[in-house]
Amino acid sequence: MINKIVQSVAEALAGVKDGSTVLIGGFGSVGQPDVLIEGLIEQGAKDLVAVLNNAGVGRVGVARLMELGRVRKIICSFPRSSDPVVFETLYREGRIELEITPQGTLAERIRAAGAGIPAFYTATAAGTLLEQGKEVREFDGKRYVMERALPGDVALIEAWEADRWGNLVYRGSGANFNPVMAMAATLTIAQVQHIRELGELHPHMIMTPGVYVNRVVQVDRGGDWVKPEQA
Amino acid sequence: MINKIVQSVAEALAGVKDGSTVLIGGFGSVGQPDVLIEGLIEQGAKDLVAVLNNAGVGRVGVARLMELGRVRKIICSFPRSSDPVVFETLYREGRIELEITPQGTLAERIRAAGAGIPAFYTATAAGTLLEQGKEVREFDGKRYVMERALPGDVALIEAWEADRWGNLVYRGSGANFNPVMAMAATLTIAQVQHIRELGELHPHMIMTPGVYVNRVVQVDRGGDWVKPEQA
Amino acid sequence: MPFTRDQMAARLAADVPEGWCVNLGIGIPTMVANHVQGKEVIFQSENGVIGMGPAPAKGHEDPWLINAGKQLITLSRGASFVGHADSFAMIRGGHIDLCVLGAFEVAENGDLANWATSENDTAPAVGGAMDLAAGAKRLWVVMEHTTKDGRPKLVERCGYPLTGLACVRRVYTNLAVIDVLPEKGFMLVDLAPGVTLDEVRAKSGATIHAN
Amino acid sequence: MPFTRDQMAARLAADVPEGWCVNLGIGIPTMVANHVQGKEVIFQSENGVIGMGPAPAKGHEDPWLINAGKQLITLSRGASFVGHADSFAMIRGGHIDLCVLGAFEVAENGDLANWATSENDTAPAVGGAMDLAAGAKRLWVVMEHTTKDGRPKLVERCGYPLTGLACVRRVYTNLAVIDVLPEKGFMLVDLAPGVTLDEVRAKSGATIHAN
Repeated sequence: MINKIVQSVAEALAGVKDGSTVLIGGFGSVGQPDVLIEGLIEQGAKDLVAVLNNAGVGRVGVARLMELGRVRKIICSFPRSSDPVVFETLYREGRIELEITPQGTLAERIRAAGAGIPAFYTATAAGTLLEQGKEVREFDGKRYVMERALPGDVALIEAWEADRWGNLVYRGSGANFNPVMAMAATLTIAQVQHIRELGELHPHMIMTPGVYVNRVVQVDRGGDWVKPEQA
Repeated sequence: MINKIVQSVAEALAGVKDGSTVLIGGFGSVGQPDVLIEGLIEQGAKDLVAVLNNAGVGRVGVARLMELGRVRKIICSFPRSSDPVVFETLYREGRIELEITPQGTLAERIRAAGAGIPAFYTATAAGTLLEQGKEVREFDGKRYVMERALPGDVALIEAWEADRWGNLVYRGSGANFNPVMAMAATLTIAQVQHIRELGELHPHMIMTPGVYVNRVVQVDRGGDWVKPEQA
Repeated sequence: MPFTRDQMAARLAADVPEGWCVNLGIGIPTMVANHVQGKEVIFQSENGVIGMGPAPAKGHEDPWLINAGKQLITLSRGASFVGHADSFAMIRGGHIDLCVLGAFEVAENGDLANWATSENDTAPAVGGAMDLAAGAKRLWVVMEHTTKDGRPKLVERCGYPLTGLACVRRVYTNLAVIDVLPEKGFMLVDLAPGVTLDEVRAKSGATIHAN
Repeated sequence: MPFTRDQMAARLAADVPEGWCVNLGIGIPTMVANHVQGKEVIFQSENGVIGMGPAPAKGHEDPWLINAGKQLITLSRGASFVGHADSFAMIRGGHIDLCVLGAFEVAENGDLANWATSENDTAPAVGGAMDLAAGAKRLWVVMEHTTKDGRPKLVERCGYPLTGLACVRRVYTNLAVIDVLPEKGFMLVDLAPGVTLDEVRAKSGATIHAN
């Protein structure tokens, strides 16, 4: 029997290696795998490359992981946040590398990694500072930048519901980066609010087929209206 | 008020020009916009480039369109079918051009057109006859083929349900090429079985947002179990 | 009287036709949504929401519904969700009829600078601005006509790092509405009540044409 | 006694571990699904079905449920649907544990020829074969050991146009199970009951190693 559900956060994060590239889902307060990030802090892996949209808020979650010196490099579109104190300090002191990628390019690079595409061209960033160091090429008279796939060793993602195959259903705007990140990592770990029986999830509602998911851990916050802690 | 629902097949196909590239959804008997294809036969546009998975069955639908001499070129992955008589005759007589594209490359080229990507690299077809005439490039020691986006002037697609915004819900294996083709054409026309009130379709069930759809025409076959005529 | 921020948003909203799919940036652009009542406009947000409604009433917030500005939202009837890759496929593939952004500078060739104020900016944050600038069918900017210390934001060439090249089609400021025309540059469309063309020209760093 | 077609499928099915995501080609490969009972295996079909079940009982067909071979199917519990682009992203991105295909020829370097029998084939039909050959984590071929007129299908170099390079990991024929090892070539795993290694070698066009 296929059963991707594990019984603890520690079990979910077992085996994450030093030096891993970690894709971290979520956008704003929604779809954040906050419990898995806390688990990663506990787990101890270091020298990480973190790939996510923002560079952490306050001193919790990803910001805490950075503050502990565990993140060598961050690849994101928007390092600012309502409280980017940890990132900005580390960055000013030269203790963390930063790679800025436009948000759509970030999502597409991750999808490319999941879809077997090593590189693609996009008009985004053509003619700007962010094309520097990248190959530029014209197609039909228009300027494009070549972008490379961005795969992860590990993806930490969040979903609303899962079954034992690892099929995932998202809620509201909670999909965001989670489905593409699930496709693009060797080890995809999902934190979910609800576990359903196999067959209970509607085949057309499953946005991430379990094929992409390796481990599922339930983090039940007790219903529909409880906001994730990191909000 | 936004209302993409038109009242007749003729209205749905109005304005399709000679020389158009027409993306045609469907895979096997499922998700075929058969009534729209009949409508295109009536409508009269010629010198067409047809993009679809197969090259027509028997003497109806796309096969009929070809038999009438209206298709200049076909881009597909699998020109054979259970009864490919029309295509094979035309092809042998040199009266139709054929471009063979691997099925996944076909889908990805259409998606690229819809996603603003002029070209991408894939391992599919690398080292085979189908890489001929294409740029080949190594990434990390592996051979890839560069494939170009494949946009359409018109897309003819099929869905199960629609609302007046043009949001589409597919049934079973009926999505297939329809969602990517909807993204990739200037004029996307959908044939649907059921029209629903705005708000009736579940936001997570809508696979094609109405943003991609220009016209919707209802072709009600009277319920769940009636097989499309082209099956 | 120059336009207030709210009046700038309203002036822009008046030009949005029914049926467009519109992406609004943070700041004054967000306020545009409040002024399209009576017209059915589809608001898209980069984080995968297609068909945003107004802000939620107190006590009716759904914490799983936010926009790209991280604000709580509601859904319109007809709304749908996609993931980030599909959302940006929509943006980058030219399926957004209009994107409205703020700006540091707009140049007469349509160049936009709105993401970094120096090449040496510490950790500049680009977000989805470059994707929207390159991908939307048309881009309108809404911004104050000058900086707080009075320097023009309509310029011959941008001094700040670019977000996108030749992408701005129209600019709405507190003083005027100005088209950006290929080969021609800035062309006055409309003045705010009581504002003169001379004042607009005096406060601009490039030629403002007028018919 | 050489294996029948059904026994070839069963022999292959015995090597599929529980939990794999498997794509089956048309012909003998499709028959593999009948022989994995008792193991939970996820069958994926190129047209976007993930989690196919057995063929439908008479009177319970759903015309909207077909596989890539255009046959009517059912769904397993846990099944889901995606469109063609996402389905092939799954295939090309290396997420299919096993693809099983038929073949015209398999070469000792793992090259596969299964889509066209001549460079001048009128309108050869490739379908998804090249995507599967390039993208699946592993590819096993199931085929008769020789052509109908007795020519070997296991060869030193393919004569027919290639589907994929160095992609076949294992071959199941009516006579034997044979691994395709990098640098080494064909390596016998198993013989069909009553078949000898000499017979396999006599009917092969390349060296068959054995331990």
